[in-house]
Amino acid sequence: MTEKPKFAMYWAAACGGCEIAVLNIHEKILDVDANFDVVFWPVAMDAKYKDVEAMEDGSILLTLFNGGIRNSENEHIAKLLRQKSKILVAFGSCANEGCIPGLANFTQVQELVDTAFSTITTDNPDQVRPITSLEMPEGTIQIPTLLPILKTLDQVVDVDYYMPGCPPESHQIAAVIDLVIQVLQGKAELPPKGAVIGAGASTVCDDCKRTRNVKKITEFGRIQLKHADPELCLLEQGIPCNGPATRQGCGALCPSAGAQCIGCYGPAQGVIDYGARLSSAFASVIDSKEPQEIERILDGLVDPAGQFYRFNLAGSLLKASLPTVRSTVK
Amino acid sequence: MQRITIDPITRLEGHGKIEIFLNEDGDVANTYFQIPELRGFERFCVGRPVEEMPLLTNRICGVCPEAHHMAAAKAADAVYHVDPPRPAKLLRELLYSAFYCTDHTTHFYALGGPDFIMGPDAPVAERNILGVIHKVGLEIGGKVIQMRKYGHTVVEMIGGRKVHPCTSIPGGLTKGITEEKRKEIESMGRWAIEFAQFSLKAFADIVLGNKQYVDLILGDIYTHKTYYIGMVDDKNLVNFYDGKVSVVAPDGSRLGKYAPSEYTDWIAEHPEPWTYLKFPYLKKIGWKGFVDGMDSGVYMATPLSRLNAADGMATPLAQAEYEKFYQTLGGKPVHQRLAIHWARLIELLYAAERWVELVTDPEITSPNYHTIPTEKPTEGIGIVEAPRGTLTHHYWTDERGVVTKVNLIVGTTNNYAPISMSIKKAAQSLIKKGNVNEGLLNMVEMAFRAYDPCFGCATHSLPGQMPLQVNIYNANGEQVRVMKQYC
Amino acid sequence: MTNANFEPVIIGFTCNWCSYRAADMAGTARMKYAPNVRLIRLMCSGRLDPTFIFKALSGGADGVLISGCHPGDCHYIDQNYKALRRFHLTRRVLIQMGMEPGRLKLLWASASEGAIFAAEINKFVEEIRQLGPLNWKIPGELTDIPTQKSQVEVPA
Amino acid sequence: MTERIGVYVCHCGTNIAGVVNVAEVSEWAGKELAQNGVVISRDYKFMCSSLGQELIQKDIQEMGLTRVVVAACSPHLHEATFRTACKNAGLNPYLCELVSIREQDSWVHTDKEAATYKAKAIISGGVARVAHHESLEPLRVPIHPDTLVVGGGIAGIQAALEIADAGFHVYLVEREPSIGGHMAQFDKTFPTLDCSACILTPKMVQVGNHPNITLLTWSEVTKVEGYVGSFAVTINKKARFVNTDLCTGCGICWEKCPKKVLDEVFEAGLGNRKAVYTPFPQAVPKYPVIDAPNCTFFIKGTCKACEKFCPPGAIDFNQKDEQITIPVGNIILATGYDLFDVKRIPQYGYGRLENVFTSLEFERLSNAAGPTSGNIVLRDGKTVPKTVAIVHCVGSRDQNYNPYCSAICCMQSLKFAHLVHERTGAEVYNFYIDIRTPSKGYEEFYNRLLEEGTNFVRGKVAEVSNVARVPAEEGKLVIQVEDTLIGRQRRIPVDMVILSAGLQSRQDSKEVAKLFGISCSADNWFIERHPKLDPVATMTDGIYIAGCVQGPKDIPASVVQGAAAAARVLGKIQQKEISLEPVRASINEEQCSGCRICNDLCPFNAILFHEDKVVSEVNPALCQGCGTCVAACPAGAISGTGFSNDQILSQITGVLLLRVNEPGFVQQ
Repeated sequence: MTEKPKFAMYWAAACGGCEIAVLNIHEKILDVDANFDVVFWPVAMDAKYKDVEAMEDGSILLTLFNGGIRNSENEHIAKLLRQKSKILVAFGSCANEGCIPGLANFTQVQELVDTAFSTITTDNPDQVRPITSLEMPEGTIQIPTLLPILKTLDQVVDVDYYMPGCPPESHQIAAVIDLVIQVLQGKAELPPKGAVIGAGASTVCDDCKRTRNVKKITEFGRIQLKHADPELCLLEQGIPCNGPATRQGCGALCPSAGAQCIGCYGPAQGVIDYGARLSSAFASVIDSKEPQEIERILDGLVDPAGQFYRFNLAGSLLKASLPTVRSTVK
Repeated sequence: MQRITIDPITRLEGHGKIEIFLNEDGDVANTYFQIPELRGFERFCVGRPVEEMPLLTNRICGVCPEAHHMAAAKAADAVYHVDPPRPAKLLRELLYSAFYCTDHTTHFYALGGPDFIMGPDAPVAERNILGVIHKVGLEIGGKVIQMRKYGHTVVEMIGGRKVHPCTSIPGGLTKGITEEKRKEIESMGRWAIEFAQFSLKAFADIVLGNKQYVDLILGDIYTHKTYYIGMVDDKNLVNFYDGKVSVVAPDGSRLGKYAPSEYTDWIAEHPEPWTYLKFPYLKKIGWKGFVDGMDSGVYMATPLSRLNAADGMATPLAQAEYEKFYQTLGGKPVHQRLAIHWARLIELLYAAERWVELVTDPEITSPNYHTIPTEKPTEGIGIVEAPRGTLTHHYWTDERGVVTKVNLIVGTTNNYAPISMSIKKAAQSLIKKGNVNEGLLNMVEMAFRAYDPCFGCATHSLPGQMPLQVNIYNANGEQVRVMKQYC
Repeated sequence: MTNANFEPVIIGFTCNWCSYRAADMAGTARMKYAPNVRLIRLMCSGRLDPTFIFKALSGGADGVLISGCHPGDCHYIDQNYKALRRFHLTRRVLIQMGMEPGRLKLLWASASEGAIFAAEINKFVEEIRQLGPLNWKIPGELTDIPTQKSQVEVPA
Repeated sequence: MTERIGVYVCHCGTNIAGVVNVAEVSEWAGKELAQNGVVISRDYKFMCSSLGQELIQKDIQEMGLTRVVVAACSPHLHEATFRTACKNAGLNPYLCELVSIREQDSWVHTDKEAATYKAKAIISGGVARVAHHESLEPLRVPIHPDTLVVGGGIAGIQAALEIADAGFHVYLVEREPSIGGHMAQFDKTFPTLDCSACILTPKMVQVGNHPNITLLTWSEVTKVEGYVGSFAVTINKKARFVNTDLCTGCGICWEKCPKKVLDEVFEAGLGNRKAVYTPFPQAVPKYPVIDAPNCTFFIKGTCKACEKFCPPGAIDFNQKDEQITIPVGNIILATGYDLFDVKRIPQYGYGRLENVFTSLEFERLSNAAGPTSGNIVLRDGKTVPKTVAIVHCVGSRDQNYNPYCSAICCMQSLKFAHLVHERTGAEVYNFYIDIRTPSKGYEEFYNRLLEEGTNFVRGKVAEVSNVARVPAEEGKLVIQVEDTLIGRQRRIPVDMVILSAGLQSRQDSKEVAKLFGISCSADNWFIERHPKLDPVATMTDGIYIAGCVQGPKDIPASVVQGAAAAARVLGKIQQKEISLEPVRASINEEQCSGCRICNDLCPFNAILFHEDKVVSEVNPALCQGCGTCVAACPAGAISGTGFSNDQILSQITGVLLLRVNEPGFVQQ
């Protein structure tokens, strides 16, 4: 038979959950092995980097790229894989929108380091900080510099498809792999470039079994401070559930498990700024016309920016807090 | 002075980078094991509501999110001074035991195991899970997959999701389990016990049956006489979810046990300017640099540490293996790092037994899985045993329960110093006269792969692999050879 | 640049029925005000999507004005209250994002309040001038952010 | 960029060109905005002139423009003009965008450079926006020929008759037992002093007999569904306990009824009526109602005198309220006003000092058909006052009560003064702030009063008391007032005080507004679509307002509005179907997950939720295009034609184009 198409998976600034999610397709992983020549997959196998370099541009058919762009390293490899891959997929929340690590964009990078090196258990009288290029007796050793802000994959290279989720649900991954295999066998068409794959067009509410009524928020509550009604829409109970704005695809796992949706599947089809949308929705159904009362109700949302940009600060219009953005300009 | 860069170390979760400096004779002068990134969870978790910590810190590591979820949940309980009802604790530990089975399986068969099963100097391309499957046969592949599937199924049943569970909140859980789910979980648990026994047998056949490997394990290359810590229950038996942390000296004597609230009296972290990761050590002993022995505060927290730090296992089959383990390796404590692989399998068996124990508890299906906190939130500490070491989360909040300060000492971090030492020692004994090949390099990697280090966790940094590159320079600093290996 | 010769650019969202007509009225009455505001007409302040605000701020504006009918006078009955609610929440978000709250202004202006509209714009422009440029915009390509090259080089 | 955009910059003589460098702007747009699709950019003296329009049309046809941007005056002035121009040239009118560089630029700025710069910026915004415009077709909705008129006062009566006479059916709903409204309570009408009843009754009778009018008195609207052209209105017909098919209105029932009830409504508490009654003799319809709460039978279970004596046996104690639902195409609201409650001004003593009267009480007092048969006497019912004080602006033009002028009090007070004078020859004092007599014949009437020797004191009355300081004040009511013309405090003893109470909106006007989906002003008067150019329409298509419900006004003005509203309705009916602005919201079913955030946001009830499909849907005919739901939908499933996200977001980018390209931008 002719040479199998090449498959690659790479993690940049990721937690590894995406890899686990892929491993969690279980037997399907053997289909991948059967249909693809896995040339490159750090977590699961060894491979020669020089081989990847040596490959012709575009010789990798499919690359699943997960993780955000935290340092020059990530950025460099993103560019390399873009060059080598026919189809580059932003895989998982980090690559799509920055995910939880993107919350770092609320603060300047130096603060991150300072905090870590001055915790209660850190014995650091000399205020030691990591130095990116250090002269040791044996020679100079270096560590990469962190970028001022965490970036999403498409802020660095051109992306063909987006696959959201933290991590993408395994059944969605399996479906996408099936699709690609079908395409290889000429049984299916690839979606248009730029499409979101492995997810639906609507929102988590679509899969949420809870009963929903007209919304009127008189109070925002905290999930641990009440026994929430398991049958009723959490938002109607004042629990800030991100389901209404979050793309369908997970099957409403968290709400069905009694927890509020925290928005890991990112914005729904055609939404430009997830946080703006969600805050607009929440605010619109606040049941008051009095500024003071509105403020009182909003006091119940103890961390609005975190609530609305938990997963996609890096991918939002504002990208990062003002001081952080300004720190990028020198 | 020659220099070798191993960048990154492969088949561990996250980053790692090794600088090896050779002297004029081409022998190893020094090594630096660097963690090139830092994510700053301690900073950006500030300002978030404490009930989100189990969801946010999940994302420190997607390989062991359950560990962070649990530590965070326990810390959040403490912040609210609320004690979850027994059923909630049972459910959390049940989830956690199932997770342990999955995680230890993954490591043994996909990450650490290949070194043994394929042999340390086997061709790079074969030293991976697929290689293992090809060698041991599809049957084992199927079993490994089955084990991981079962583990994640239970995690999803209780935790709501396979990866990054979401159900733990201050005071307990957002949901319980039904009787039919319980039955499913029980049958899976019983299968897990068989699988654990099967794995121990495989280890016995492939590794213990192979003199070369046994020598490798018992050999001095991979031996350090350090302190060991691990969580134990009130009978001083290994427990992953709750209890006190037992600290054992290189000579096997117990230095003491500390409760979560006391961790700052016991643990401190030493910074070095050439890495983003800090080096924890025993405060009472003090930081003496990268040395072992009674006077050095360097300690290890791994499956082996837990076994060393405890008086035994809480379940019968595991207890039997526990005894066999120390008989074979010549009594407690065991200092040989490669024994961690074996210890891990014993823990796998314990976790499986514990799984069945918990799922058959009459209270497990009780609807009483959440206590509403009534106290004013202040400060709290949560400790669990992550597969890769003792995991400590410490939060301070304002009166609304919004986080104002965070401290995290994560599984692998505990082992940063010993890993560095192992690397140096391995390098010193394996690299002579500037003679380096991939097999040797891999044996250097084996030194730390045994710890199953997860630098995703460790650095709370944004992990992600970097190319492994070995640069060899001659005494004049001219590059005479470049070896690059990806991941 | 110093604030003195800094000319802020402000995006103003107006409701078709009140504030936009107030602007028209200011015009017909030849009232003079600062040329720094660019008005964008919406049918109602209730149409105001915070996305527009963030788009403006991240797109180079130094401040954003939201204006609509007085409470109770909305031509769509009470949609301006929805704008009010969004304003309060959006302001909280922006403050958390480190922005000076003064850069977001809510102004109720009826069709007859051209003078008030003009005066408020002048006031706002001065306030923004004092605050200086916002610069909530990452210059050029994100990839242009200068970073130290890591030691792992890929031979070309 | 596939669009071919034409930019047309207007000089408006020197109005724009005087401040904005029009040539430079148009040249800039042609060059700099070429990459945004601009293929031609022109400037012209008067774009709105026929020549200017031809210029645009020529380009559309010859250059195949697909979008047009006109930079000129406010869209509120000439948007229609240029849209029509495009339409005539074969371009969909909604593909034209107006940029206001006059009202919002040249007229308000003096710095030519800055004004020119701003013009460029906002034109660039317009260009960016128009590229995302879509061709729109107005919505066609059929009009049901029937009309609902709510309120049987003079405004409602006028409106109903106009429409009925034009040959279309009208439902006239009145909550009282009879139509007629306040006007029926008056004796004379200013300034002509013709008898109110004499001019009103014939119209009432006309209504009562009109084949095209269904008169529903003692009824109230309880529910309004649907939209312009096809409303479904539910009306509650309160139980009358009189079978109107049998009743002849002979009046024997109320003669025989033993139960006297104080008439708070029509007689303003000055007279009595029976428990079964018609408010007044000329009531239309002629059928009485039984006032159940006061009827002995309903209280004690015995009596039935009325039933016993009723010749046709029309009394029916078992009658129940009846709900009917009628289809109508248009609705006219003429629900009138309430009188200001003078008790709210305690220092004027009403209720405490018995000879202090309200204007309405005086109307009844002076009415030949009233409780005193038109004799103006004190509360004792016999004493004729020798001096009478009439206080203007009671509760009006007063920050503590109603800031506005009630429009009718001056003339009403003058009328009172005249009647007192004529009937009693008493000395009359009018206390006023300003005399306002703006309509035809009003000023003349004022002069007539002056000649009659009425005393006019310019000053706001401080207090009405019965505490005498000098013998002359004994047993009198004393008016304490600062006469601002002579600048002195004065105390004037009188026998009778008439408080000319102001007008206010009905106390339930808010609920009524919500019921019909229209809006109220701060004073709860219903808001017209435009205060000058569209005074009887509302923001809700198909709903019109007439009379005092829109604000205080006198009878002629109310009649005018009644007729005007009728004319508007007739116009609609004649069109058979109407076209609605296609600026509407719509929900993409694929993307909607039925979270129901939007459901309660629409004041026009245009959003309905389908339980079965679990999606929400916008009814385009009900939607007014405010876009609130578009902005609120967290799923981005709702889009608004005419003001889409794409259009607004690209307009933002457009206006910021220059800012971003500024040298030195993003410098700290």
